[in-house]
Amino acid sequence: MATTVTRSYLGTLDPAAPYRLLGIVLGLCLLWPLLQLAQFNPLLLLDPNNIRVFGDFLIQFFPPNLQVDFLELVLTATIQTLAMATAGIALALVIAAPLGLIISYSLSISRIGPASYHPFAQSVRWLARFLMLVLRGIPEIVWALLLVRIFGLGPIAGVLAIAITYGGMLAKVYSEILESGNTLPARAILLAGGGRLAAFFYGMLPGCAQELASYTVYRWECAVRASVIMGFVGAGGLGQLMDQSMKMLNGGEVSTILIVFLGLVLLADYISLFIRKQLE
Amino acid sequence: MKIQANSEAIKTVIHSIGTEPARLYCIRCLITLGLILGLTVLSFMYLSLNPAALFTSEALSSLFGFVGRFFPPDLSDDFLRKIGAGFLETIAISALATLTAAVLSIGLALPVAGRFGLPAKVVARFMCNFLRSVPELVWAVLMVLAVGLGPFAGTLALTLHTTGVLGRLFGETLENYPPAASNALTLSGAGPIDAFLYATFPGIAPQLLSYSLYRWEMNIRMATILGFVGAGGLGQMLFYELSLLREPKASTVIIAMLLLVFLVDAISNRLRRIQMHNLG
Amino acid sequence: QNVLRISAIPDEAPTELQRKFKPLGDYLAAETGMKVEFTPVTDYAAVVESLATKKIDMAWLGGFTYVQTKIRTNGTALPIIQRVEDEKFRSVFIVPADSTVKTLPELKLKGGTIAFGSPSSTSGHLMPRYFLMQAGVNPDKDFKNIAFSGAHDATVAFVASGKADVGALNISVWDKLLESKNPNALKVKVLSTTPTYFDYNWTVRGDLDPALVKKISNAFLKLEASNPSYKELMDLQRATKYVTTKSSNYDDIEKAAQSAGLIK
Amino acid sequence: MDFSVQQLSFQHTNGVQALKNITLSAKAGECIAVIGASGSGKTSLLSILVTALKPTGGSVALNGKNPWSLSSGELKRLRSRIGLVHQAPPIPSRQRVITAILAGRLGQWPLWKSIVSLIYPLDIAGARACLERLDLSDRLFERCDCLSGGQLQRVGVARALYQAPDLLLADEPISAMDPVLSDLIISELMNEAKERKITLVASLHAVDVALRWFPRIIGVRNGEIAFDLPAEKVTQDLLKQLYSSEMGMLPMQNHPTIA
Amino acid sequence: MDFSVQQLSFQHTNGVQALKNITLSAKAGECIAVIGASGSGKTSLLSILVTALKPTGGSVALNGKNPWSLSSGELKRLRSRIGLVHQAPPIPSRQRVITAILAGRLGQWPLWKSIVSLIYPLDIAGARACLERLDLSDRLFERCDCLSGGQLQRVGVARALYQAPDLLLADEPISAMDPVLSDLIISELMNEAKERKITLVASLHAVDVALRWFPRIIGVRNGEIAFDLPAEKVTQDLLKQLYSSEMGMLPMQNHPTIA
Ligand SMILES: Nc1ncnc2c1ncn2[C@@H]1O[C@H](COP(=O)(O)OP(=O)(O)OP(=O)(O)O)[C@@H](O)[C@H]1O
Ligand SMILES: Nc1ncnc2c1ncn2[C@@H]1O[C@H](COP(=O)(O)OP(=O)(O)OP(=O)(O)O)[C@@H](O)[C@H]1O
Ligand SMILES: [Mg+2]
Ligand SMILES: [Mg+2]
Repeated sequence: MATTVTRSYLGTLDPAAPYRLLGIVLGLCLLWPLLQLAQFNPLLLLDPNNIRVFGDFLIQFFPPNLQVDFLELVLTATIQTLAMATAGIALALVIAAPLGLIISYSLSISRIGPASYHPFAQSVRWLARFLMLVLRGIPEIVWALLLVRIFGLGPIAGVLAIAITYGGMLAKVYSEILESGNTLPARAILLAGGGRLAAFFYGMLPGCAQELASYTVYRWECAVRASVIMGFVGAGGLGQLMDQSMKMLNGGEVSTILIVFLGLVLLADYISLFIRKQLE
Repeated sequence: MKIQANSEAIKTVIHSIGTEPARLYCIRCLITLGLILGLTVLSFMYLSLNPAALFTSEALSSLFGFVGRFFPPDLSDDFLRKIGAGFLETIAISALATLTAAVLSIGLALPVAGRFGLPAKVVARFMCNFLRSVPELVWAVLMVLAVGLGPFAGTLALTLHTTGVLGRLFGETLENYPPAASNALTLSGAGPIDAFLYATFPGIAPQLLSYSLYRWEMNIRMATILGFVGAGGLGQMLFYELSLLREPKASTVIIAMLLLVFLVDAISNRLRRIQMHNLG
Repeated sequence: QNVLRISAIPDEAPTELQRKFKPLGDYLAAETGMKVEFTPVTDYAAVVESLATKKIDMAWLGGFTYVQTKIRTNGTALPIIQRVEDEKFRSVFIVPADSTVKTLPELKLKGGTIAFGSPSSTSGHLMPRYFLMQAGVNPDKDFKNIAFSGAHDATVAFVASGKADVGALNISVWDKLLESKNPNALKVKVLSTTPTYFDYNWTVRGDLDPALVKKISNAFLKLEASNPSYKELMDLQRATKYVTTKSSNYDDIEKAAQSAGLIK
Repeated sequence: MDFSVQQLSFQHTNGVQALKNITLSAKAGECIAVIGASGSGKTSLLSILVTALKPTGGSVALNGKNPWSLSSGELKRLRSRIGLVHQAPPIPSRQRVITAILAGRLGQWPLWKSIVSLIYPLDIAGARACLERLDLSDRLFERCDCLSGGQLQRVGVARALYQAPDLLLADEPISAMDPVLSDLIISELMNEAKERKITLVASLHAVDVALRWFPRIIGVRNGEIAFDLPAEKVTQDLLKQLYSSEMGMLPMQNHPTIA
Repeated sequence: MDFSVQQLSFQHTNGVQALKNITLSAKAGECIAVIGASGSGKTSLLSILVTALKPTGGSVALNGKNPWSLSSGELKRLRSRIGLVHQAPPIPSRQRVITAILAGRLGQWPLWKSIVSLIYPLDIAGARACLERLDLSDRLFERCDCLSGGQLQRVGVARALYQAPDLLLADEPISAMDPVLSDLIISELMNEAKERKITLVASLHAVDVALRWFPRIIGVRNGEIAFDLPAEKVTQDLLKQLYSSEMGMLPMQNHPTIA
């Protein structure tokens, strides 16, 4: 008999079942107060009066505003937006790539073994984690106000605000992508004495490149839509235009900008597809 | 004779691959890389960015002056009580919105990844693109009109936008994941949903979880729209205090938000560790 | 220095900001001989920060924003000029056309939702809040929800759709909406109009060259709506004439902000 | 389930001709071993039978019907009756053993049952019975990344057994097993085939095992059928030819594996 | 490289005691085969030698030094001198064969070289030479997901050969190989060991191969060393005991694999 195995499951009951049941009950218990706090009431959606108001409002979106001077405004804003988003993401990558590589457990040499918990490696990792948390945890508006003091109103502050907040988010997501994939190839390289970067390039990148690219392109798309930050610092661009038109309830302008947004999102989708095909 | 035939076959194979495949392969990825780099440089040039301004002494002193005004945080009882309420409301709205969106997105991910054929893919993708190209603010206005001011409108607005985001991210994750395991099930007659649940989901679950939790963090910070719909929440409080230039109060809110983000990060780590490889 | 950097708070007709300030910018450029750079923003605080750190030279501020800027710059920022209309500015409270509320104090009993514009708006938040409190209504306690619609037009839309029970906005926007027969404006009625106060002004940073400041205020003072060559510019600014202003005009607003608890 | 392939050829997308000109058929209840050198096309052949690959030439018939002309519903039903033990177990490492085994029968289960089984496995007894046959029942609720190589391979076999297919294909099902276990696995596969009168096709590297257990042996070489004979007719010479080709050298004398 | 382990025990995080009380040592240049039933702990033992797992009890010494008390730089250097052929090749499926092989020497290369090699492989000749020894050189530029099971395993072996380590560990390096190829691979591994005077430890299921090639055989049973003898001293009885344990039955008579 196999003496190494101390547990034997002779019953026909799934040993995980009690935990799962507990989990489900606990989840439901948590859900109830949430629903109360959020005043959750889907029936409101069906209220005829609401539907009428809603419909009246939607009508204002037609037709889109196609006046030439407005379109010109939109066009320059689009170009500006694309440039700012690209620059912002490029800088964000500069922040995110090293941080992401540092904190990813799958590339951690000191965790092979189980874990000898090298104090230096551990503290660097904690530091990086904390830095990341601060970068993305402090709201954009605070970064924006801070940068305005240094650079004044305009695109530089906007681009940097994007770079900082997105850098923190990208780093987190990158590290999690690296941990979620198949980590065995990277581990094998670390075991053969390879360094962290070597293990990343040879062990993780082939499997994760597509996912990393997908997410980066998505983030770029977010930067295109980043109305909030850009507006705060007067960096202009589509997002700010949208904010303004919406607050003024100018339906025609809103729908024109929406169409441009949709176009850009489709473009991002295509770029993502293209890059992922290249990485196939 | 057979050996000869064999080496013939080998030769044709080598031929079909090309004489210098090592170079051939990478020209494509180099071109892509070059294109991306070029566009990035162009963006910087268009914006004429010069981040060097960051390091002038004047900039630094004004930076410290700004940061200094946030200390000490306002910890008066009255304000802390308000923060407490905002904390709960924020958690409720963001958690509920994220949860609903995540569930919907898992449903959307299959068609988005093309598991139900091309027409379904096109429709689902367009839906995701549309949902997320409409900014949160616009959804907020629409939802206010549909269900009235209050946290529920905020929840709905966040849900709609988040569904668009997660639907795309989940879908692409699904596409990027190696199909071997799910193909194996399809080959034994399982349907696309079965194959997803039993073969792909365990593999991508950490990634999906990571995306959902990251999105939760984002939703916690969605300041503008929550204020817009008349639902307090931390984001709105921060915006309010900053507008009134009351930095000590703002800094208390920031600390509360950081705590919340820290909490989410810790939960995320915990949940993911449970799922990960048990290799150490 | 040969660039004059100006900005404006996003209080009024922000979509039109760029278009609206173009003629004014050109005019100022011609008058001062400097290049004029205009940056619109969506956040009040950013304008204040920029003035305080000398990243912009001049800004169009609301009364309350000016008070905030004054405090932030230790009184160095200087209001120089304003429209005559700004000397006697008002806000209006609006309710849905079918509302039974007749006076401000009744709101206390009704609860419900109130819509303001932006939190740092003078006419869309500070002054209405102040006058509400004078009438014995504390918005923080007596309403279920406080919504910040972000702009005056949106406030009207909120009230018109019945999503807010009462709203407060700038009288000049209200007049404009009535004039243009805006469909939302037809669905609401005025509950009450506030007493007058000083509002918008052009403020320059404290260390701007006095000669330049003089040049700028002279340029404004020359503007007259009755002069056909300035008509378009003045219509866009919704001004008939500019007058000089001074810091002490805003002492009342500062007091109001203090008693409404918005500043210490 | 009987099958037959005619003039079958298959070319991978990178141009490698994995199979050429293969003609083969089997009746229901037959047990066949496929042997051949590495890269000779055993996996490709089994992939074609399991309808994972569509032939680029020639025809396949399963139960007399061309699977590639079936409607998708019929194809799905057909596939649920074909089981394959994959060469590398295609099991997500974070899955539990029980779930991995239950996955074998997804093609026969209604959707609700498969969803509920994710939360609470609905056929613990059935899965345990399969695992028991392979001497691994004590690992039923463990995660698959806690298993050794041979244990994981047995989970793969158990999944195919649990599927209870009419055509059971096994691609080197004993490559990670020790000799005793190898015999156990093969005997279980043969038992299954005999008891339920299903067709069994297994590709094997262990020639001795193939010869000892299987009545019919097919030798594949460079994508072609080198021989298709009853086990007792497979001679040392044939085997030498079968394996020599790729390396251009003869298998050594006295090779005990091919004893 | 010589190694020794004393009173070694290892417990996995889920509580399974994979190894207990193992004492073992080897001199530089020795060639050792580890045999044992599935789940007996062969992979665990090799993982400890390659410093992938840290013993939960007892001690390991590689070249006389405890790897777990080395500084991280020294440990990295030590690891670059130990090569492991993994039981399941840990190679990303989208990687090309050449890249997968070059990855063997990442521990010895400066960073710039590894990065440049991603774009243009800097040592095509070296990689090709390794692959040639395993009769697969024509697949050098192919992607790894275009390989058959046995071909992929050979890429794994080639990577370890390319690494040119001082201690070469091979975890069932021939499980997916046909008999002729098995002999080729093992002979190449032995050649490498002899020529460069390095230590070779291979875990094997094919007992006949182990006995034929390796001078020293270690039998592992339930995580303990059952015997550690020269090949000629390994008797049928010992083997029967070794493999019977897990299944509670004797290996069958006349088993040609254990001939
Ligand atoms: N996905 C693929 N794409 C391209 N070529 C492939 C693919 N899979 C296998 N091949 C090639 O097709 C030929 C036959 O492969 P197959 O996997 O059928 O061999 P096999 O007999 O199973 O070998 P092994 O015993 O090593 O598993 C091999 O030369 C292999 O390189
Ligand atoms: N990562 C792990 N976590 C928990 N338990 C494990 C893990 N890996 C292996 N085990 C258990 O440890 C024991 C020894 O496993 P090991 O992989 O060393 O066996 P092995 O001799 O290599 O078997 P095989 O011949 O099947 O590969 C087995 O019972 C196995 O289930
Ligand atoms: Mg194969
Ligand atoms: Mg093993």
